[in-house]
Amino acid sequence: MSKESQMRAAINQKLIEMGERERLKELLRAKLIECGWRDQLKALCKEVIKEKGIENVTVEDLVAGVTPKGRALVPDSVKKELLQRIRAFLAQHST
Amino acid sequence: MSKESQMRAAINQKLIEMGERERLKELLRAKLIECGWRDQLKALCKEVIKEKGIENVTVEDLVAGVTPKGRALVPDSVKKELLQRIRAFLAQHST
Amino acid sequence: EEARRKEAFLDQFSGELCAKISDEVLTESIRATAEAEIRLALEEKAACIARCSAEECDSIVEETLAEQLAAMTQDILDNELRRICKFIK
Repeated sequence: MSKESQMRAAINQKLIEMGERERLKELLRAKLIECGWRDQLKALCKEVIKEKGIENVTVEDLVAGVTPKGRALVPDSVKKELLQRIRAFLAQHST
Repeated sequence: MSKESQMRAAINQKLIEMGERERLKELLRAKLIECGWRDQLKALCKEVIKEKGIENVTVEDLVAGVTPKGRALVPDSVKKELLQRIRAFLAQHST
Repeated sequence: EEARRKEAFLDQFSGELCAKISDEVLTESIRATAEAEIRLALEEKAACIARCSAEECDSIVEETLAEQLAAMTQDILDNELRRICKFIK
């Protein structure tokens, strides 16, 4: 196992053990609601359902239909904030 | 036309096309006889005629006079049965 | 040199982790939202059908009562008039 792989495994373990991974996910979920992403996604789903008719849409169809736009709608500021939190955690715990 | 109006029109059309609307009316007529509604209404009409005098009553007056009571005298169980029949029909024929 | 390499590694790892976490959360959220919206649309449709059925039921009752009452009152009045005519004769 290379030194880098060892480091990755150690950091991943630390992230999980310290509950930081779950906190990061929670933070992102909260940010997605706060910035209106979730409402935009809901509206997008409603549009697809309206267009195709509820009797012609499965969950899989809908997920496939809204995923590309849903991903594109995540604001850069949210991604940046998450990255900064991760970077700060790694800086603190990578020794 | 709103979505709800469209659905209402579609339901109405389906009931008519398949002859179910006429069957439901037939069922209702039979139930009205069975539960005594018809006899009660006849008696009511005769009362109104007696009270006002036949020379002062037209068909329209009589209908207008007895309609509220006629509505109120339709048993809830009959309306409920009718509604259940409509729902069952729609469940069976929904696309 | 060692410190610079470590920084570069941490930058890269942060980016990968960020992408992974984002992917997990977005996949979850999109699915949950899609499921909820489908459930909501189905509930709305069921409620709409229920309302339309009730309206249709009322309309059938009204129509039948109107027809029944019109025929019945006409019959009763005709009979009454016949009875009176017979009485006069």
